[in-house]
Amino acid sequence: MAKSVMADLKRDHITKLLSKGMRIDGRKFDEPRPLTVEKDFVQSAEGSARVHLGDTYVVVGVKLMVGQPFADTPNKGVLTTNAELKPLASEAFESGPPDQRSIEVARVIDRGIREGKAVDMEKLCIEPEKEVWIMFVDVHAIDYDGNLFDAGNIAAMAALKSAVVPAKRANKGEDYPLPVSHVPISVTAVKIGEHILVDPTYDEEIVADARLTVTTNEKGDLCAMQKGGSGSFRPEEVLRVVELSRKIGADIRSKI
Amino acid sequence: MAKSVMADLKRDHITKLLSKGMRIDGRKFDEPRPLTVEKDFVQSAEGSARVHLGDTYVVVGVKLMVGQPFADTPNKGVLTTNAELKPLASEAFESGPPDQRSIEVARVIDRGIREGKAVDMEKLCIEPEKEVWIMFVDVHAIDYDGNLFDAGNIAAMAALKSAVVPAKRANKGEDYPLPVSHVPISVTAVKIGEHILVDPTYDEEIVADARLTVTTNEKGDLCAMQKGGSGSFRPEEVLRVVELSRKIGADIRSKI
Amino acid sequence: MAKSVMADLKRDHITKLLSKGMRIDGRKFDEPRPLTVEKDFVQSAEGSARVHLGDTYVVVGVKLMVGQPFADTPNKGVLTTNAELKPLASEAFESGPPDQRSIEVARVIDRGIREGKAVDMEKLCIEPEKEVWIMFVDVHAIDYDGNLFDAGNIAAMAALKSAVVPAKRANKGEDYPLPVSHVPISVTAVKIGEHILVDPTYDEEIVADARLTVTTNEKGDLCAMQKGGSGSFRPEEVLRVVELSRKIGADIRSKI
Amino acid sequence: MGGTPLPDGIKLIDENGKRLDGRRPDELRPLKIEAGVLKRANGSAYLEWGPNKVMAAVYGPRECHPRHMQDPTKALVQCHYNMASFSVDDRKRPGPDRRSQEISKITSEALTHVVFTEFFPKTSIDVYIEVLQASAGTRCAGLTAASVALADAGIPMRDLVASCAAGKIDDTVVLDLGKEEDNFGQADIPVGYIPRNDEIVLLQMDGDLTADQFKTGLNMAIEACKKIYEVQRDALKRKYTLPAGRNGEGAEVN
Amino acid sequence: MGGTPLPDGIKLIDENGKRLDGRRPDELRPLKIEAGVLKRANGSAYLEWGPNKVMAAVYGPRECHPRHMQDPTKALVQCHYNMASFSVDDRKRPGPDRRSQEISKITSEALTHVVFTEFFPKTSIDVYIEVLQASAGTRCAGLTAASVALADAGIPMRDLVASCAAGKIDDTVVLDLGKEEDNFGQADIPVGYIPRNDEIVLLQMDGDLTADQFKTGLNMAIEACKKIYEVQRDALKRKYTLPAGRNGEGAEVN
Amino acid sequence: MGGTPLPDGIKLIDENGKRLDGRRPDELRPLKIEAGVLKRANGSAYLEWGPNKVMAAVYGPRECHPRHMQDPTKALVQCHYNMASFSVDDRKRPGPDRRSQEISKITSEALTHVVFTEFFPKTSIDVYIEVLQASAGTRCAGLTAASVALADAGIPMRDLVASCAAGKIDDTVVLDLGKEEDNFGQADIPVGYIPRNDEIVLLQMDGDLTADQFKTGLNMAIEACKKIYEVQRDALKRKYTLPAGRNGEGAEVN
Repeated sequence: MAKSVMADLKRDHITKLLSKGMRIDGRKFDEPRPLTVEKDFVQSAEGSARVHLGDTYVVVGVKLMVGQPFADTPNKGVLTTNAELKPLASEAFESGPPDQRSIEVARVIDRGIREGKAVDMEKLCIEPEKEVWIMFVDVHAIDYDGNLFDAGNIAAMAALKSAVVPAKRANKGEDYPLPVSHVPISVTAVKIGEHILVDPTYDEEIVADARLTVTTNEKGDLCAMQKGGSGSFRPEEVLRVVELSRKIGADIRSKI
Repeated sequence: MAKSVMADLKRDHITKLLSKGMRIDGRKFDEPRPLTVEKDFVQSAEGSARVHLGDTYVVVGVKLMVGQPFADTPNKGVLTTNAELKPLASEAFESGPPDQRSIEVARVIDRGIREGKAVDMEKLCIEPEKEVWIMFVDVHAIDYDGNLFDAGNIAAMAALKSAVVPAKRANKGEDYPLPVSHVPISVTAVKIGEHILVDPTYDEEIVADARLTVTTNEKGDLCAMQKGGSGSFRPEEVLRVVELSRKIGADIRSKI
Repeated sequence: MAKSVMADLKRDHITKLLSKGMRIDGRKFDEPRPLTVEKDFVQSAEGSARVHLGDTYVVVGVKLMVGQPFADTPNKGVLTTNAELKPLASEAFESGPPDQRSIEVARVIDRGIREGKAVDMEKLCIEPEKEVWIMFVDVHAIDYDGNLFDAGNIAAMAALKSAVVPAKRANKGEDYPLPVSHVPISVTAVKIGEHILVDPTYDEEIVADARLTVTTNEKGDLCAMQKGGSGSFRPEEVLRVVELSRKIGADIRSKI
Repeated sequence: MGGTPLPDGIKLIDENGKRLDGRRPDELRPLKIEAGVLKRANGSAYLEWGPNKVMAAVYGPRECHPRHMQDPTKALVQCHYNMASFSVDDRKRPGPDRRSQEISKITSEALTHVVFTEFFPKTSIDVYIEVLQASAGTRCAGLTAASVALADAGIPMRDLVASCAAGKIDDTVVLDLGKEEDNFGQADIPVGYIPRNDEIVLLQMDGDLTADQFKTGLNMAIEACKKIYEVQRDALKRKYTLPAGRNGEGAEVN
Repeated sequence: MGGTPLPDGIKLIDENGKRLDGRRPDELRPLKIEAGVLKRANGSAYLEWGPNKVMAAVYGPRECHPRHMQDPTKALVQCHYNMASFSVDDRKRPGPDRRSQEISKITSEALTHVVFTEFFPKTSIDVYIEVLQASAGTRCAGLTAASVALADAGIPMRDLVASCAAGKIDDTVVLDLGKEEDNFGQADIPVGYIPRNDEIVLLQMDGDLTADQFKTGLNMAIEACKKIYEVQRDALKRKYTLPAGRNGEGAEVN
Repeated sequence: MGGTPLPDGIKLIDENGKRLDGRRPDELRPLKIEAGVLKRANGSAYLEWGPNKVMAAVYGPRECHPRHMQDPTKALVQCHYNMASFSVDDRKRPGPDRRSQEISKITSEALTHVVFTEFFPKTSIDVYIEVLQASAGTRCAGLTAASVALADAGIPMRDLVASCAAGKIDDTVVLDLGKEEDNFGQADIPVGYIPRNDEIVLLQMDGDLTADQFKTGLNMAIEACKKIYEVQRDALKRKYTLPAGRNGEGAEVN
C-alpha cells in the first residue's frame, strides 16, 4: 500500500509541474537527457560501447561466432539480441531468466537493428547454407534511471559501429570491420495525462500512462515502433511522436 | 477448508444418487457421454481432430518432421506424445511446464498408440539408421469436464487417421497417408464407493476413489492399462472394467 | 527461532566439551571417523563404490561414454563431476536442480581429481579431435552425517580405481582398466571457536565457524583447497590443516 | 518483415490491383466470431479470421496468485498468448517463447485500458489466448477475441478493443496481411483501437515506411477496426439474444 | 514392450519351460529386504531384488511446504522416485524425467491408500525411492521398499503394500520379468496389492494380452505379492527383534 | 590450471626473471578503484585491475525475500557474481553457471564475516558483482570491489576484505596471475584477507604445489592484500572528501 501511496504523491508532483510546462529535472518536454558514448569499452568483445543517458548507464557488447544460417536465409548472418535487466541496476529488476520487461526491451532494440537494416547481413555469410557469423548483441543495464529502450539502442548501434569481425581468429580470412550500413535510432516518449515527454526518467516512466518508441533511419523513414503501458494514444499523438522521433533521432545519430 | 466442504457436499449428493442407480447427468453407469469427432480441423497440422466428449473439448494435432531414429530401432519412426493441460481449459490446471497430471495423460495416450501398434512405424523409416519421420502427437485440452484420457485418445486416433506424411515438402518423395494399422481405444471408469461408472465428468472425477483406464484393440485384446487415484480396486472389479472397456471401445471405434 | 535456539544449545554443548579436549562422539580432534569402502557396488556402472565414513553414506558411480573432446584439449578425455545432495539423505537437502552447496561439493571433488591428475586423461583419447571418453563421476549422498567432501572424494577415488573402460561395448577395441595414475585425497577440518577438528559430523559442521578442505597426493603435495563458512582462519591455522591433511590423507589412501 | 525477395515471377499485387488471395488493398479477410463457447471459462470467444483459428478464455476476477503480485487498488489483467505446437508449418516447441511473451505483455496492457480494474482490487483477471491455426495477424485476432471473451465473462468494460494490422507490400499500403504477404512484405503495423474514444491501445510496427505511408496505414487499420468492432458486438448480441450452440453460426464480416 | 524381435536363435523360454536365468514361469527373482538402514531418515529400507538395488527413505509427518499444498484434513503422501544416473547402462541425465514423474504419482497414490493420513492433517509424508541399480521391475521394487520404510518410520498404516509384475514372453504368462524379458517380451503388468483386504492399489499394463492372459497374469502377480508381503514383514520383525547392523542379513525369499 | 604445455619457445618467466607483461614475480597488475559510481544502488564500486573491469553494487539492508530465508537474528549477505556474456573471448551464455555459483557462495561467506549482520535481523544485504571484462583474477577483483561497495553503502563493517591470488608458473611462485599465466600455469591460490586481524576469509587452491610453495604463495598473497587494502581505503577517502564524478580519477596502485 505504501508503495502505491508514494507513486500517487510522485504522480501528483510530476503532473503539477507538467501543467506549468516543467519537468522534474528542468528539461523541456521534447528534450532528451545529456548523452555520452564511449566506444570500445570492453576489449574482450568484438564491439562495445558504454553509454550514459542522464543517469541511465548501459554497456553493450557485441560478440561474433561462426555458426549455421537459418534455412530460409542461407546467405545471411544471424542476429541475436539479449537484454540483461538485473538487480545490479535497480531495485525494480529481479534475478532469474529474462522477464517480459527485458524481453520487450531486447526485442524492440533487435527490431530496430533488424528492420532498420543496420548491418549488411549478407556480408556476414562465410559459405552459403553452411557457415555464417552469428552476431550476439548483449545489452547490460548497469544503472537504471528510465528509458532503457533508447539507451540500449544507442549503445547497441555504437557497439556495432565499433565492431570488427574476428575472421582471423576463426581461420576465416582477414578481420574486417562489421559492415554497418544504416544507423536506426529509437526515440521514446511517454504520455502523462495529456502531456507528451521524450526520454523519460524512471520517475516519469512509473507515473506514465503510456509509452511509445519510434525508430527511424537516416532518411527519416520508420523501421520499428512499440507502444507500451496501459494507457492510450490518440492517432494525432502518435503522429506527433513520430515527428519528434525523426527530429531527435537525427540529432542522436550525429553523436554516435 | 471451504474447498473441502464443497467437495464433501458434492460427494454426498453424487453418492446418494448413485445408491439409487442414478448419475448426476442422467446417464447409466456404463454409458459414455455423446461424442462428436471432427477430423482435419487444423490445416497447419499433418493430421488433426476436434473432439467433444460431453462438455470435454479437446484438439489434437499431429506433426511429422524428418529426424534421426533411436539407436535400438534404426528402421522405425519415432512417436512423441505431449498433453497440454493449460488454465485455458480449467481452473484446475496451472501454467508452467507439464505437471504430473499432464504427464500421466500424455503417457497413457502414448502407451495406447504405441503398444496398440496404431501406426506401422516401419513405414515411417526413410533411410535406416539415418532418417525417419518423427511423429508429434500434441493433445490440447480446450474445455475440461473430466476424462481427458479417453477424449485425448479418441482425438489422437482420429487425428492419426486423418494424417498425411508430408514427404513432398521434405523432398522425400510423394505424400502418403499415415499408415494407421490399428485403432486402440481407451475407456476410463471410476469407482465411487462401491459403484463403477464409465466416462466420468469432472465432478465425478474429483469425488472418485480410484480410476482405471483400459485400452483395447479391434480384437478385444488389451494393449494398455492405468490405475489412478488413492483408492483401490478388487481383482473382480478390474476384470469388470476390462469387459466394459472392450464393449464400449468397439462402439467408440466405429465412430472415428 | 526454535531452530536457532536449538543450534545455540548444540553449540554451547559442543564448545564446552571441546574446551575439555573432547568431541561429542569421543574422537580426538585429529581423528577421522571409521571408514569402510566397498568397491564395485553397482554393476550397471563402469566403476563404483559405496563408502561409509561414520554415519555418512555415499555411493559413487562412474560412467564412460564416447563423445567429443574440448577444442583446447583435443587429445584428452573429459571429466564431469556431479553431486546429488537430495532429501533422501537429509532434511537439510532440498529437491530441485543442484544448489550452491551441491555445486560446491561437486566442484571441490572434481578439482581434486582433475588437479591431482588422478586419471591419465590422454589415455581416454580414442581419436584426437574426434572421439574421446567422457567420464561422468556421479556422487550420491545416501545418508548425511557431515563431511560429504571427504566421503565423496574417497568414494570417487575408489570408484575410479575399480572402473573399466567399456571399449568393447562401444566398438572401440578391448576393455581396459581406467588408467588411474594418482590418488588425491581430501581432508576437511572445521574451526569451532579456537579449536580445529578433522572430519566433522553434521552437528559439528552446523556449529562450525569455518571449514577448510585440503587435497594432497602421494608425494604430500597440494592439489586443491577450499575454505568455506563465514568464519576465518589465521595463516598458521591454514598451515596446520595442510599438515593434518597430508598425514591423514596418506592413511586414508592406504585404505582405498 | 524479412524483406526476403519473392520467388521469381510472383507479385503480391497483380496488374488489376488484386492481392494473391484476390482481395483489394483495403479488404479484410473473412472474419467470424462466436461468443461463449466454453463451459469452464467465465467467458470465451472463438474466432476464425481467414485461416486463423483462435480461442480466447477468461477466468476471473479471482484471487491473485502469487500474493505479492496483488494490487490493493485494482485488478491485474494478465494475458497469456500461446500458439499450439501444430498451429504453424514447422512444429513449435510447446511453452512460451520470447515472441509470445512480448505479445502477452502488450495484449495485457491493451486490455487493462478497457477493464474497470478498480472495481476488483487484489484480484486477477486471466485471459488465455490459444492460437490453434496461425496465418499472419494472430496477435490482432487474439486481442479481438479476448475483448469479446471479457465481455462474455460479464466483466465491466469501458468498451471493446478491436484490432487489425495494416502493412506494405509491393510498395503499396494494404490491410490485414496474409501469410505470404507477411513473409515477403515490406512492413506490418498491428493496431488495437477503441472506436468510441478514438484511442490506440496497441501499436507496433516493423519494416520500412515513410511517415506518409505510416499515416495511411494507421488510418486504414483504424477504419478496419471500426468494422471489426461491429462483428464483435454482433457476436455478443447473438449470444445474448439467440440460443447459442456449438454449431451455431457466429457473427461474420465479408 | 517394444516387441523388438529377439536376436536370432535366442528364446526367452527354452524347451524345458525354463527362462533365460533358469527360472520357472511363476518364479520370482531372489528378494532381500533390510529395514531401518539409514540414520537421518525417519524410516528406511534397502532392497535387492535380482540385480535391482533400491533404497527407500521416509521423512515425516512434517510440515507441508509449500503451504498452499497443505490439506487441512489429512497428510499428503508424496513419493519421489529417482533413478541414479549410473543405475542403467546408458548414463541417465540427473533429475526427474517424465517416466519417473509418472511412477512417483502412481506410487504416491498407492501408498496414500494404506497410510492413516487423517491422523496428520496439514503435514507431508515424503517418501524417497532411489534406484541405485536397475534391471526391470524397479517401480514394484520401489513400492515394496517404500512400504517397509513407512512402517519403519512408525507411521500408522492399514497394511503394507506388496508389489510385483507379471508379464508375457514367448506367448507365455510369467512372473517378475528380468531385463531381457522386459526388452524383448510382449507385455508387462505391474501390480501393487494389499493381501489382507484383497485390494489392488497400483496397476498398469502395456503390451498385448488377451483378456484371459491378463486374468492369468493378474492372479499370478497377486499370488507373488502375498509372498513378498511375508518378506516385508520378516524384514520388519528382524529389525525390531534383532539388533540391526549394516552388514546384518536382511529378510529373503528363494 | 590445465597444466597445458605452452606453445613452443614461449616461457612465462624470461631469463631476467620478468613475466610476459614485464612484471616481477611479486608485482601486482595496475589496480584502480572508484567508489560510489552508481545512482540506484545503495553503494557501489568500479574497479579496473589489469584488463579486468568489474562493477559491484550493494542494495540493502532490505526485507529478505523469500521470507523463509530470513534469519531472525541477523542479516543475510547474498553475493551474486556474474560474468557478462561479452567479458570473455568465447561468448558466455547469460545466466549463472556452476563456476559463478561457487564464487557467489564463497564470496558471500567472506563478506558475511566483516558485516555486522546482527544489527539488521531479518534483512538481506545483496551484493551484485558484474564482470564486464575478464582476464584472470576476477573473483579476487569482485571481492575487493564488493568490500568497497559495502562500505560505500554505509553498512557497518568490522573491516574491509582485500583479495588477491598468488600462483605458480615455470616452477616459480608469483603474484596475481595474468590470463596466459592462468591458462598455462601450474597453480593458483586466491586469498581474501583482513589485514587488521590477520584473518583469511576466502581461500582456494588448485594445481600442484609443495607445502613450502604453498606457504610462500600464501604469504605473498597476504602481503599484496595489505597494499590492496590501502587502495580500497584511498578510494573511499577520495569519495568522501572530494566531489566524486563519473570521470573522476579513482584510487590507484602501481
